[in-house]
Amino acid sequence: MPEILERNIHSHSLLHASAPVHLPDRVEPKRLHTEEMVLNIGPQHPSTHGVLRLEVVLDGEVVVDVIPHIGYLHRCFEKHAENLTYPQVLPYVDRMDYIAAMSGEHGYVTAVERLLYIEVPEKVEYIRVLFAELQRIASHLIAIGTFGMDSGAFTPFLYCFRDRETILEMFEKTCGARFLYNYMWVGGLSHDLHPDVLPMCRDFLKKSRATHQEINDLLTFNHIFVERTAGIGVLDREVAINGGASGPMLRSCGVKWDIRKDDPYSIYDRFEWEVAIGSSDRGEPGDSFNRHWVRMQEWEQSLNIIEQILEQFPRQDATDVQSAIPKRLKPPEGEIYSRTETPRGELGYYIVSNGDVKPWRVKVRSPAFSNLSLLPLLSRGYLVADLIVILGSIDIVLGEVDR
Amino acid sequence: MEQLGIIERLQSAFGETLGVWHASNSESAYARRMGSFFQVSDPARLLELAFFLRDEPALAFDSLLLLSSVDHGDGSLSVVYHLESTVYRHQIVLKITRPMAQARVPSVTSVWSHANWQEREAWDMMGIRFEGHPDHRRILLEEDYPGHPLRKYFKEPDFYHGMKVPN
Amino acid sequence: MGYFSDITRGLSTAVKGLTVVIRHLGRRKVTRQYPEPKNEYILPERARNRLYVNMDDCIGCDKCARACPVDCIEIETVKSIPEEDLGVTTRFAKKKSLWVTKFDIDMAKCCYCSLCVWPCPTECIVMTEVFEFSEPKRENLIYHYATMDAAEAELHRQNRANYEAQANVQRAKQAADRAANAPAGPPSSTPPSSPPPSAASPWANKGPKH
Amino acid sequence: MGFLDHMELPVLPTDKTGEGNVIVTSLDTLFNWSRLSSLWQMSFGLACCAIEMMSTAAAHYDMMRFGVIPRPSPRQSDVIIISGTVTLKMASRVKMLYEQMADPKYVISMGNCSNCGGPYWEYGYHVLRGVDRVIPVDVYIPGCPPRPEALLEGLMKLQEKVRAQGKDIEFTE
Repeated sequence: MPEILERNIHSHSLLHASAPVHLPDRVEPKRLHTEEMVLNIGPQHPSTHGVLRLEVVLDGEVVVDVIPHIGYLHRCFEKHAENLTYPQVLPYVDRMDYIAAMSGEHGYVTAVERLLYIEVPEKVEYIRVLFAELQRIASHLIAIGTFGMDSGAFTPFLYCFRDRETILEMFEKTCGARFLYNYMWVGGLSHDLHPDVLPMCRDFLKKSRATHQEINDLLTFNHIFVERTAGIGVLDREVAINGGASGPMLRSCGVKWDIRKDDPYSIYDRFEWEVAIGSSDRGEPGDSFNRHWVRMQEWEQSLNIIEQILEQFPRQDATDVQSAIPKRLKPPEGEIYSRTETPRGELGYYIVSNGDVKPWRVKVRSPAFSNLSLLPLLSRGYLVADLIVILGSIDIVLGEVDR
Repeated sequence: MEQLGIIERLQSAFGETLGVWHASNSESAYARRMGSFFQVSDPARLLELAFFLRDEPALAFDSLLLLSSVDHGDGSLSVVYHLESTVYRHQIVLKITRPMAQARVPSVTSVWSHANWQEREAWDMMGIRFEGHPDHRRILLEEDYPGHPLRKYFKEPDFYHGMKVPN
Repeated sequence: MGYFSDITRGLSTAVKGLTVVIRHLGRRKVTRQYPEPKNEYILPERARNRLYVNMDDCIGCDKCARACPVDCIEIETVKSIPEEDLGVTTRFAKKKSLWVTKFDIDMAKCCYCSLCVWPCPTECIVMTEVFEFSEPKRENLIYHYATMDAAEAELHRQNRANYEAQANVQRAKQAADRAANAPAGPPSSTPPSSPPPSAASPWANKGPKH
Repeated sequence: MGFLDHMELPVLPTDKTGEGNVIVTSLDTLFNWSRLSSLWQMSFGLACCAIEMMSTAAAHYDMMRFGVIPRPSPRQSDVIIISGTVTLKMASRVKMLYEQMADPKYVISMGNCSNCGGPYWEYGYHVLRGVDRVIPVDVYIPGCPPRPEALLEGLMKLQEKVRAQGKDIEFTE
């Protein structure tokens, strides 16, 4: 490593643990002394996925350090949660992780149900898991599409959004809203499944498998794309666990860790599927390509789960989906940390109740926040263009980072 | 390892005065596992305890799930640590309570680097100082924002940088 | 990887991707020509867009305003006097007893969560299919649903005030009569005063014990 | 012929009553027409509504049919769509971006958060209650988030407003 680079990294080191520096082979060792430069990216920048500001310290073209500045979308979720009753918090939960609103709702209602110890009807659980998995696909579609756009491919973006519309149509048929649903309520659902949804779902399964193959042909195995992403932004397994990475970010390092399998909630233990992890077929575990590849595999696994749901779905069950909703939501005094797996990783709710109708404290462990905090570690020593790819591969949602 | 076993282990290593175990009396097993917590009495020993929890081979708490802060409304603040071992798949919750005037706890960033941003957020939102934090700044709000908004008696400013804030 | 094999692989995968794009040429178009054939895409029957209040049915119970997480519904009511007949709600033949003098919904605050729709006892607040209502002025987004104007509202308020004043006078007279009729007896039980302020709940202002 | 049918050619004023200059009025009409047909949008997303804006730009709704092309720089754009919650930290940046745009410039406030703080108006200590406290807004689109069709409708309303500008016609509705 060039001397000056080492010094800079040391002086700018944000994290206490000594940061591993990966220098790709193609960066020539520098012999010429250049001034280091501070470059500001964002908060308005097409590739920051929202309102994120990055303060990048550059040495020529090489990233010496990245200081992310967040909070441009801090919408005070935790303050709102303290001032509203348990059911009223739900619309705000939607707006937190707005790309995967159903998954966020699933996490919140699971947490409150665990606090209250409510048993939900089986049919409700099936619909919830079905919608959570559809939402996972929809969210991954956005992640894949925008990641393609960050690395220079525009067409996958259009194809991904086209497929996402089909999913949104199913949601809209069922609950009336396109994007932010307020569908899963504590103890039940707001509406029963629309009769059209199950046939649409079966249709979608077929089409989505075809699209999966198309995106693979178009993007994943494209040599240019692989060259652009493989070996870029490598994350160590130990660093990932220590730094709080979760979801595809952690699994891409080769860690088989999925809350749906390891700390099962809802009815995920009834389905058979594989936890997707990163491999060294292309690139190495923990790099940008593997993060994308894990998302592609999870898409397929979600389709598998949906297929099993369609087989097992209790069609004859005429249970009212609102039957288990408590008239007055008043949990006993106590606290709980409940976690679920959203498309971005482990979404945890730490709810402290004082026996009132309003929660005393709701603290969210947002996966995107934890994943983004690893960005400086990931991008030191790479080029600026790689920084954009690394940021795209993390798949952040600023609403969830800032809450 | 069972949670009570972990506590026994801690108390045999650090003495009985380390803290008190508060068990949740909920019906569900999940709430008992994730709702019970260990109240650490002396914040000065937290760092030592954290290193022990991480490095002891039988415990191996290698992952900090969440670092949160609670304002109890009676002039005291708590910091809550949710820990998990990805090796043994067991969890434990630690809690430290401090009066608001002395809201200082040692930083655990050197143990789990995940704590870096979480502690900055706790400082930003709740006004808890973390001694020994490498980058002790606000994270979500601007540096000149008045007060720590998640405290229960926070009042939002009328004007901020010339913009009228309340409705 | 060698220089030439790199090129070959790049070209072959690019061609593979291009065939996908070319295959799309023959497919059905998905673009909805929004303003022209408006019925091309029909909104689902459960569509949740602009709120509508059927004031004929509204009984002014304030349940929707309390359910709203955003507090975008403002309702003011005046109690009717016994001589007034407000009619019944069409749906459940429920007798109305409150004049709704103000029913404002600020559509610019609403979060379209439909939490207000569920508790309504007469199903008079509904979410409609209308979504095209952008405005050049923000004030226009506050919808006033109350059917009466300010003068009428004031009239009802006056009526109620008069009625209550009369009732008070009557009650005072009755009490005086009773006092006059039974002067020797033990002091009649005092009218039930408001219950003593209950001891503040331990959690009224405090978090859970740690 | 599809293309010519959809082109909205400027209609020259036919009544020569002597009021107003015929040439200047027609020039105004021409300018307005060209402005409204190529409203280049600043691709600038803030929150949830930005995803709906992306959906509008994608295949199903195809915003480019209206001449709206996303530009990444404020210098090249005519309309800024404030799509999402404007926080106190972001407000100064939004104002700066607006000031960097070249005249004539238009502002569409998309979604309730930028209309008046939306769901966050009550307890949101870090939310600006309405982007109109910082920059002037031409069209308010309600919705949380608005459907893509609602955004297109707001765009068309803005086009109507542009068409009416510089004339005696009062822009109503």
